[in-house]
Amino acid sequence: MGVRIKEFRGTSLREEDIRQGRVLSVSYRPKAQYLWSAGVAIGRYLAELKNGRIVGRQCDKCGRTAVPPRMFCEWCFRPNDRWIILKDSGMVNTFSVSYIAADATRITEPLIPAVIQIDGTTGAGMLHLIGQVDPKKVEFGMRVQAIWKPPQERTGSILDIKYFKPAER
Amino acid sequence: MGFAEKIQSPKDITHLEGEIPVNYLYTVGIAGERFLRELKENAKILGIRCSRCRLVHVPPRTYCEQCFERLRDWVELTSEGRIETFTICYFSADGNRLAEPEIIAAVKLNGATSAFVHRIRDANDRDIHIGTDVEAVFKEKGDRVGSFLDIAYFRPSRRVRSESH
Amino acid sequence: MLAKKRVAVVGAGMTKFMRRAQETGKELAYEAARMALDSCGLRIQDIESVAMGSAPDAFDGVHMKGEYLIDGSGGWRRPYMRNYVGGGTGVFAAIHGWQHVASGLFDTCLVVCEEKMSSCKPHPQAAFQTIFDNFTERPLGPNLVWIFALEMHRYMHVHKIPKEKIAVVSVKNKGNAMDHPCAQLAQKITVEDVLNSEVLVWPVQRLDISPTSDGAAAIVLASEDVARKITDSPVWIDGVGWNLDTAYWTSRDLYYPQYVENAARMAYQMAGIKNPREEIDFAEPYDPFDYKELHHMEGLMLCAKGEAPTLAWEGVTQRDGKLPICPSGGLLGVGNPIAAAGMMKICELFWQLRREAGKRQVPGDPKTAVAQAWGDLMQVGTVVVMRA
Amino acid sequence: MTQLRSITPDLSYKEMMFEAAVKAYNDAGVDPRTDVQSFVCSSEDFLEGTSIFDEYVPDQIGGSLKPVCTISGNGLYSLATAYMQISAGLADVAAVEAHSKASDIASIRGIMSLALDPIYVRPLDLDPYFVGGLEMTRFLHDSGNTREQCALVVEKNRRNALRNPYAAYASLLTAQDVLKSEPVCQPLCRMDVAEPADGAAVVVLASEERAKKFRDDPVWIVGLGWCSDTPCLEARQWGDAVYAKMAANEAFGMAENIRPEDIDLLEIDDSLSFKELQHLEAMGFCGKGEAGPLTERGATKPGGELPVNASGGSLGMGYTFEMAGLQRLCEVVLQLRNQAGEHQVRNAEKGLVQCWRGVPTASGAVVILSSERS
Repeated sequence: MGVRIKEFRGTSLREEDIRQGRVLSVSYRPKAQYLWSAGVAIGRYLAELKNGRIVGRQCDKCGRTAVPPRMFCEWCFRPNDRWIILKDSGMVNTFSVSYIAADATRITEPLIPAVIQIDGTTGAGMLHLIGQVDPKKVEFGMRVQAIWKPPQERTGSILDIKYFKPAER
Repeated sequence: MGFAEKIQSPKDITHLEGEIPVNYLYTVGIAGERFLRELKENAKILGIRCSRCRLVHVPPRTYCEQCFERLRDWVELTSEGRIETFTICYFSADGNRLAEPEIIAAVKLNGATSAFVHRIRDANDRDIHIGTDVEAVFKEKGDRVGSFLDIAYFRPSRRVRSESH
Repeated sequence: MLAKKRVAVVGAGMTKFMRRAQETGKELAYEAARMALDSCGLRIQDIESVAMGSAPDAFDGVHMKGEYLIDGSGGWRRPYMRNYVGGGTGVFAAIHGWQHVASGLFDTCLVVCEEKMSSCKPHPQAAFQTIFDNFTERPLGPNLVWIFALEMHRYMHVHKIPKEKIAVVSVKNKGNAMDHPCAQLAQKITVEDVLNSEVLVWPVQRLDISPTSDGAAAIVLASEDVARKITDSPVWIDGVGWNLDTAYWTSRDLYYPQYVENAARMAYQMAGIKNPREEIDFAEPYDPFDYKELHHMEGLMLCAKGEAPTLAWEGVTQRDGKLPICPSGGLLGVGNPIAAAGMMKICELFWQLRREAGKRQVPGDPKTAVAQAWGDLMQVGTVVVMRA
Repeated sequence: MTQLRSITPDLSYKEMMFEAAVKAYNDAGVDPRTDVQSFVCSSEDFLEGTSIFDEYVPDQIGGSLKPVCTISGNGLYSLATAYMQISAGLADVAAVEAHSKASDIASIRGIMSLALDPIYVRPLDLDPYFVGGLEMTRFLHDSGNTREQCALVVEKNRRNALRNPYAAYASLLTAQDVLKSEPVCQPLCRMDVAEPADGAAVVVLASEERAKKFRDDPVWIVGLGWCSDTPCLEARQWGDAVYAKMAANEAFGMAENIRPEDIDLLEIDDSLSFKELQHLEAMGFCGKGEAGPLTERGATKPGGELPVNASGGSLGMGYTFEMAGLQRLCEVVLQLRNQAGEHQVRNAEKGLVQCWRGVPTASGAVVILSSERS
C-alpha cells in the first residue's frame, strides 16, 4: 500500500453467504479431549478448597507467599519451602462488571469478576467473582470475604468458593 | 533437584477432564469453490496448470507452491487414474475399529501431476497395488453437496475388473 | 563466530482485513506473501528462509497450523519455522525473521503472518476460554474481555483517568483507518458514540474494542549487501526486544506493563536510542483496546506513566500531531487478525518511513519509528525499532 | 532431561518442566535468573489443551520478566532459534525447553486429525496414521527394503532401551512379535508405532567464549538445518523423506569438514519403524535400499559400524512429540561426553540428531554435534 501497490486482495463475506450456501463450506466438530494432571501444588490447593481453606506456598529466600500455590518460586528459581494456610478474606485489587457470558452472548444479571488480594500474602491475588452487592457499590481496596458452598456440595474446585462478598465492618 | 515434597499416595492424585469446546465452519476457498461446484453440478474433476513448473495441480489452487506464480489455467481432467500408493486402514478418526477395513490410496488422475487421497471400494484386495488403474465413482446428482466426498470412492477400472473376474 | 549483520525490510504486503474471508488461510497467506515479494521485485526463488507467525490454532481450527500454511507462505522445500507468542506474535515474527538474517545463516527471509478467526464457531471468543488456567480460572467461565476490563479499570483507577480520555483513541484510530484501503472498521465517530455504545464488561464498551478478523500480512527481510541491491530505500530494523512476564497475572499490578518497558529497553539499547521521547518520530503500539494504546505508549517510554491519556486528549497523537500514534488506524480501525495485525504495524512503519503511505503519510521527515505488540495473559511485549 | 514415563499423573507439566530445568542449569553451572538471557520453548496448543500455551512457560524455567518465546515446532527448531539468537549477538547464554505431557491428552487421534486439511482430507474420517501407511507402502516399494527389516528396527530399539534408565518402553520383544501385532494402517502395525511418553528436557546453549568458562567439555553445535516439504498430501513424493535430505544437506553444508562417514553415532526419528530406514537413506548414510540390509546384519546396533538410536530411540524410550528432537540431542550430548553409561558408544566424537514432526507433516530438522570445536 505503498503508493506503488494498487490492489489489495481478499473476498469479504457476510454470514448469510455461508449460511444460505452461496459459498461452500465444511463444518467440523473436533474431538479434543484432555485429562489434565493437577500435580503436587494445585492438587493440594483443590483438596484444601474442599476443606474450606485457601492455601499458599511460601519461599524462605524472598519471603513471598504465592497463591494459587506452586512448588517453586519463579523469582528466586528454587523449590519453595512451606504450605501456609491463609485467611479466606482479602481486598479488591481491581474489578469489572460483565454483561456478557464466556461465549460473548448477553446476560441479564451482571457478574462482577475481580482480582482479590488474599490476606497474608504479599500482593498475591486470585481471579474470582464478587457477589451479594450492587455493582455500583464495589470499590477498589474494598475488603471481601469468601462465601463457601456447603461442605457436602464441595468438589475440590475453585467453584467451592461461590464468590466473595463485602466484609462486615 | 525437585521439590521439597511430592505426592506419595495414588489417592492424592488429582486430574481434571475437559476439552477445547469449539466447532468449525471452513470456507472452501477461492480455488476450492470452483472445483467443488464443478464436482457437484457436473461430476467433473478440474485441475489447474502451472506452465512454468509443468504441473497440473488437483485439487486446484490459486497459486503454485513451487514457483509461487498465480494460477489461472483451469483444465478438465478425466475421472481415471492410477494408484501411487495405498494402505488398509482399520480404525476411524476417533480411534474406533471400523466394521470393515478401508483401503485408502493416493490416486494420480491421468493428466494430473498430483494425487488425490481417497477411498478404494468395489475391489478385490489382490487387484490393489501400486500402478493399478482406477476410476472415480460419483454420488448421484441429488446427493452431491459440493464436497470432496461427492466422489464416493475410486474403484479399479473396468479393464482391471474384467480381468479379475 | 558468525558476524552479526544489519538487516533491512525491503518489501511488504497485506490482504484486506475482513470479518469473514472466503479465502482459505493458505490463500490469504499467499496473497500477502506474493504482494510483499512483488513490491520489491523478488521471486520466491530468491528467498532462503521463511518465518511464519500465527496465533491460536483454535481459531483456524487446524492443529499444527504452521505446517498447514507452509505452501501458501512460500515455505515449500525451504527452512520454515513458526513462532508464537500469543498476541505479540505479529511483531515477534519480524524479530524472528531478523534473527534468521542477523545470525548470518540466511541472506533473505520472508516473514508471513496469518489469522483466520472466522472459522471458529459460534464465535471466536469461544476459543479464548481455553487460554485460561484449566484449574484455577476456566471453571469461573471467564472471557477475554473480563481480564482486559480488569486491567483497564486498574489503569483508570491508579491514574484517575476519565473514560473520555480513553475513548478519544478509538475515535482517532477508526478515523485514521478511513485512509487505509484494507480497513475493516474505518468510521467517523465521536467520543459520545464510544461512551454511549453497549457496555460489554465495564469499563469496556463495544467501541473500545477491535473486531475479530481474517487477514494476512508479510514482509521481506534482507542482509545489508543484498538489501542494497534490491532497493535504494531499504528500511532498517535497528532494534529488537521481547519480554514475558509471569503467568500468574493476578499477582501483578496491572496498571503498568513492565514487560513492555523491558522489551523496549532491549530494543532501544540495540538501536542506540537514549531518549525515546525525542528520538522516535511516530509509533504503532498495539491497540486491540483503546486503553492499550495509552498503556503501551507509557511502556514504550514515549511519555510518563499516566500521561498518555492527556497527550491523546490534547491531539498530540493525531496523525498531524507532534507524536503520531497508530497513523495506520491500528487494530481498532484496520482490524485485528491477531498475528497479521502486528505485522500490519511493521508494514506501516515500512511504508511511512519510505514516504509511501499515501493519504496516511505522517508529515515531516520521519526517520525513526517503533512498532509494538502485546499478548498472552497481558504478559508479553514485543518491540521493533525501524529507521529509514 | 527427566526420565520418560508412560504416564505422570503425580506431576503437572509445570512441575515436570521445573525438574528438567533444575537438572540442566545444575549440569551447566548457570543461574537462569542472572546468566540466561533468552529462553526458547516448544509447544503446540492442541497437544497441551490450552490456547496460547506460551502464557504458561516462563515461571518454571526461570524466565519470568525475561526474553522468552515459543516456537510451534519440535525442540530442535527451538534449538535453531536459540542458536540464531546467540549468533546474532542477542544472547551469550540461552535455554531451550521442550516437553511432552502426552498422558494429559485423551483423544490423540482426534487431535492428529485436526492437522489434516479440513476440505480435502479430514472428511475421510479415518485414523490419521493412514498417512504413515501410505508412506510406508511406497517407501518399501521404491527402496526394496522389506517389511521384516522394519520389524527388526523395532526389535533393536526396544532392546537398546533396556540399557537406558531414561527409557519407558524397553522390551525384549522380537521382530516376529512386531509382525504379529494388530494392523493399524497396513503395512503399519501397532508395534511399528512408537508409544507416547511424558517427559521434559532443557538444554543450555552458550557462545564459544561463555561455554569455555562454564565447563571444560562443552559439546559443540557444528551444523544445523531444518526444512519443510509440501504440507499437501496430494503433492507428496510418497516414498521419499525430502525434508530429511534437505535438512541434512544444510547441516553438512554448515559443518564444512564433516561428512556422513565421519559421524560416530546417530539419534534419528524412528517414531514409525520404517522412518529409521527412510531417514538413514535420505540423509546419505547409505544408498537407497541399503538401510534394511544394514539393520539385518547388525551394523546399526550399538556395537556396529554405525550405531543408530543406541538410546532406544522413540520406539524404546517413548514418543514425546515436540520434545523428541531435544530428547535425542540430550542422548547425543551424554554420548559425546562419555556419560551414557551402559549404552555408551565407544570413542564417540561426532553425532547427528534428527527429528520429523510426525504424521501428517513433512518437516524436520538435523543437528550435528561434536566434542571438538573443529
